[in-house]
Amino acid sequence: MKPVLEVEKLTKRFGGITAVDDVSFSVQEGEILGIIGPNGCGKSTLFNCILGQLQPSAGHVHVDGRNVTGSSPEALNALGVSRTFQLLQVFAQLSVHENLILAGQEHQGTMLRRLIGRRDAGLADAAAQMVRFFNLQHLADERAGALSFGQQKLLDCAMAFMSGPRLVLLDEPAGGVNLTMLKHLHGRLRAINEERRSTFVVIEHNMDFVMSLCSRVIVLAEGRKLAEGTPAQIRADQKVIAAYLGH
Amino acid sequence: MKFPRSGIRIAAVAGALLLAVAATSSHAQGTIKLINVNELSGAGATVGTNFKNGADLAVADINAKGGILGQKVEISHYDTQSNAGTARAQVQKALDENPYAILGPNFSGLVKATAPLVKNAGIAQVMGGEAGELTQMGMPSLFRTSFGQQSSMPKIAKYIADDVKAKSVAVIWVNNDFGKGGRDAIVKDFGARGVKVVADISTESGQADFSADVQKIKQAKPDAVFIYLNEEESARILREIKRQALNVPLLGETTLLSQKVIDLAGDAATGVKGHVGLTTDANIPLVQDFRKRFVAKYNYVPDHNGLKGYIAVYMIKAGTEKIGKVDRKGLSDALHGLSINAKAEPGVLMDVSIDKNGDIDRESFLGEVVNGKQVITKTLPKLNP
Amino acid sequence: MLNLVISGLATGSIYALVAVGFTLLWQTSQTINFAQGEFVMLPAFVVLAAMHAGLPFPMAILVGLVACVFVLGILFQRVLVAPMLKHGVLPLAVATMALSILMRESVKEFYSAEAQPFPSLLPDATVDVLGIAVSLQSVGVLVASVIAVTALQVFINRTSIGAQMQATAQNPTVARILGVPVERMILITFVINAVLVVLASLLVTPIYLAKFSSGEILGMAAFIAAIVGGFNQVRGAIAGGLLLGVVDNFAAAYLSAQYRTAVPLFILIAVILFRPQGLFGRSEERAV
Amino acid sequence: MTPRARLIGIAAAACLVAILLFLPLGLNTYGLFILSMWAVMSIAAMGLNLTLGYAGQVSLAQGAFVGIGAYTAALLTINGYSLALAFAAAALLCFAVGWLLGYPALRVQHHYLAFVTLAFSTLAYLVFRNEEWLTKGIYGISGVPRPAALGIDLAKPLPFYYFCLAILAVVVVAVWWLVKSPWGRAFVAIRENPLRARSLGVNTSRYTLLAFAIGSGLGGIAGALYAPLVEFVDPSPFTLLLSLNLLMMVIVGGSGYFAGPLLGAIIAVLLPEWLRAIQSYYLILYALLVMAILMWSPTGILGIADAWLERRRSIARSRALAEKTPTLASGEDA
Repeated sequence: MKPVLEVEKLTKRFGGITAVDDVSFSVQEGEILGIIGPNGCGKSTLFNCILGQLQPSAGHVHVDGRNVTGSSPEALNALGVSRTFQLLQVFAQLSVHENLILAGQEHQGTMLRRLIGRRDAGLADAAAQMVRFFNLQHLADERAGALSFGQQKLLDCAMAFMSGPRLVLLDEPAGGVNLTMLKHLHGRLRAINEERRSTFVVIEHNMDFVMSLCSRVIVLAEGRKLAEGTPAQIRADQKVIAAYLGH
Repeated sequence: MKFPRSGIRIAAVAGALLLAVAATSSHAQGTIKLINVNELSGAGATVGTNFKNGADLAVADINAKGGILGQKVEISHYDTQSNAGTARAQVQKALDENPYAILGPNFSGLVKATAPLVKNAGIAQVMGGEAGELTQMGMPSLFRTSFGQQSSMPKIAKYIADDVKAKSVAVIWVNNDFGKGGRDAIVKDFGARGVKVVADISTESGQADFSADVQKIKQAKPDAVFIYLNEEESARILREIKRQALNVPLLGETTLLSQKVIDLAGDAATGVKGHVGLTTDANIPLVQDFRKRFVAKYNYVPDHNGLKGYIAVYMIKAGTEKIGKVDRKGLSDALHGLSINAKAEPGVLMDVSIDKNGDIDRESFLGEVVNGKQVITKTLPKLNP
Repeated sequence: MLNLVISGLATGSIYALVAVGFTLLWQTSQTINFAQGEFVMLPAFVVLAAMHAGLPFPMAILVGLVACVFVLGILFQRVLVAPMLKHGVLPLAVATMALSILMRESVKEFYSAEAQPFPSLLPDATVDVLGIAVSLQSVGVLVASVIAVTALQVFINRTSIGAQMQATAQNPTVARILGVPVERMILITFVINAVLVVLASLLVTPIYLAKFSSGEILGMAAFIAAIVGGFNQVRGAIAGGLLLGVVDNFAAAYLSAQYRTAVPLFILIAVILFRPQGLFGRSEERAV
Repeated sequence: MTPRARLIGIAAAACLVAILLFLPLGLNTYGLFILSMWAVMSIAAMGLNLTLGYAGQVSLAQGAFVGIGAYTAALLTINGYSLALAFAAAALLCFAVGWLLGYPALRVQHHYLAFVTLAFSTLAYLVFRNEEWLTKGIYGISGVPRPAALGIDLAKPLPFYYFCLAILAVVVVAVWWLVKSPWGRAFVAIRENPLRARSLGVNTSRYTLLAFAIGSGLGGIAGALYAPLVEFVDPSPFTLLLSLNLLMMVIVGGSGYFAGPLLGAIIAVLLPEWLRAIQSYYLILYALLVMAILMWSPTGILGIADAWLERRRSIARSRALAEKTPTLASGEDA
């Protein structure tokens, strides 16, 4: 079976600095892959290269066997690749409900249909469902900007799933979120993964979150892949421990 | 209670609309009501303000002597903002107030835009536009206060061809309706007289730097230069011509020889010659008296637009007195073919006759700038004495 | 030919003076001042009014300078700019448009709608430059502008206040952390702009005459010069101003006079498309 | 929106429509002209609001598009083509030019679009003035007819006012439909956060161009209405000044609010009439007023109303939240 995402010898240099150095990995359908590493290890740069926000200096990215190296974010999204953001990136002026519809509308019908067709692009029910799923229903008509930080994070995640993506890249979903909310998020991600067989790649600082959510974990250090394995293997890996402690 | 945003917004629009419209209602009239719709702001502000002040002075004079046929004259001024849409709106507004006659505008384009409205209202419009075509549009309501370019340009073309004896000429003009109209008229006349236009230079209204333009004139080596610009620009180009030591006869029409240009250009204006249609520099006692009183009241020397505004009101007075009653629909007919003698009606300053198209005819002058003053060298008779 | 270059440079140096002020305001406080042209128009009228009141010319200039630094520098920054700054570029830009109307109309109503002659600091004579007669005023304008701009550059690059201003321009947040009195630096920029426009006014008005509407064209020219040269660079604005003056002259002489004003605009569009940081600017360093 | 709130909204809209329909019956010709002009400027400002307020692209060329529309309509109707065709041609031409002009917006950061459109605005004026073979140059095109539409003679001011109102109504409904459609949502997304929009599959280039082109097309429609209203088209109204005025209308009324341009056009078109009572000082007062409004509320007049409502709401919301927040998603965290 072909992997959903395959990253091949990806390298990104900024001037003389190599932020991502020859990193390769692949993600199978239904898998949750965690990527961890100390600050400045190149996690975000790696993400941005995969997602077309930065042009990689070398290497390739394949989605479902198709070469998408350097494709634009919207082209990747059209292929079923969705993402969340480390910092809050919801549309503050739109309501929660509208944010969700926006997140899915470009996958519905043609440009023309989106103009003269239904105002909600046929997504009202899906959005309502998503709102319930993430337990945001009492806030559905609020402006997203009026939500708390944790609620906005939830919304951000919910938006990533509106288009029914094959692959979701989550950029520090747990960052700055309190414990109750974290548990909730964890449960929801697990549930989606099981129900829809969605594939996730998660960048995270929070070790507990990653170790309990992911089936496989990659450790980056100074732009290179340091280790790869199940959470248990990673926990026991001396190189990893050294990298974290020695930092 | 919870107000919806959209409700508040729409209510705001509705409220503002009501408020604004309520304020546009007109008020009643009693005396002879004149409305001057003119360029009081925007590109034509200087022109329109002169006209306005001239008209105000005339109204004050007339009222001081008992008004027209015993009725007091009342004048209001509406601003066209030098913009056709606004001009039309203001003329419309003026007409809604049932004035006795409309004065202005001065920009030919705005006259063209507004004349059909006044024509439909059936009253007279005494304006300051000089474009030749204005009196060819079949507007029986339209009257000039000065020569149209179709009358003035042949005079200056004849002068350049016969007296200056120029075989080739450079024409430099300001690219607005005033300048373009004059340029088109004189180029046609030059063609008819066999004078070759070797440089045809358009400039911008408000242009500050004329070095390139003068350079171009120099390269064309004309026998004479005809300058048709507004006052400040006239002054600037005269200075630039002096600086670049261009030694050819400089000729102009009215504006170029005005005192304002002479004051602004200094000795760069010396030797400039041309045709002067209407000028406060004319050595005519009535004109000089007008000028003195204008300066006393407004603290600056008016240009010919000040004269136009003044004379416009007196033309209306003369027309009305000819009918013998205040008859707004009859005024246009009365003005057509009317000759006004300055002895009988000093307010027109010079004898003037109005033809069936609304064009006017009167004496005009050839002048020259000598020692910082305009000197009249020759008085040209009326076209149709 | 040379004549065109020299007179173009003289005109361009005025554009440069005004454009520099424009650029300074943008750099330190993200103010797009649509009233910049009127800022040049006003000082001449203040000087004229002072002379009208009986002051001798040098005294009138002093009065004009003080009054304009206060009104166009301090008052403008304190009353209009400072409260609106935090709301973004656009409302403030529109407010300066309104300000330009206010200034134009006020001068027209309270002073005169007529053009006024303005006394010159220099005699109305010509000097010989490479065999070409060039007016002393043009040379004076050029020299005065160069001196002013050089002095400004020295001030910005060599003094500690200049360094603090640069820090403010590059990153106000960091500058504040580093202890730079950002508010005062912004105010100083506005005062410098006021001094520059007063200077421009004194230089340009004897040649171009004082008129309420004269700011429109000058302001637009300076605006275009600032963009062409690089919106975020003082030396870019200078080069842009000079370039514009020369190009305008050449366009009028060798291309269509009817379309002379179009030439700078084509340059503007080309610069934006192919070198958006401006001919002499550095690329924008603000984070998204 | 609660049913009751919706009712108030509908009632307010009905009042507005009633005022617009019946007010003119008591008005003189001039009042009708001014109201018609208000409708024209409202359409142009709504177009700009779409570009600027919704999609966040600063355009200083809206006045030029009104000019292009006016010239298109004048030239067509004077040569005997129907008004309907003139409207279609004006809108399409402006749409196409706007689309092309929008390309620089994709290449450069957003305030540069303002500069490109500023240059375009002045260039358009020069073309209007200089290309005499087409536009009759500085003299302008006079005698632009007011043709009949749907068999109704529009020559008199009152029918023409209702015609303007009808066009405005069509535009209002169309724009309302647009901003509430997925397209409108995408416009707002581009304004708020283009990066995030792209990651959601929003083709920002295409939507940006569309927003700009549609806004320009509305400018064209306004122009097509201007020409028969004034019955005269010359270059002088279509200088950069008109673009700046339209920008002022949108910002002062409230950029990004649906009704903002309608209100802004009232301020710009009708208010000066009211201020004429104070004679030549009216422009001074107008300028002071605009500055005062913007200093009080940089989001325009509707921003004032909105801030007031927002305060009321946030009080109500915090009260409501305290009552019904369930255990999980409250998350009022760090």
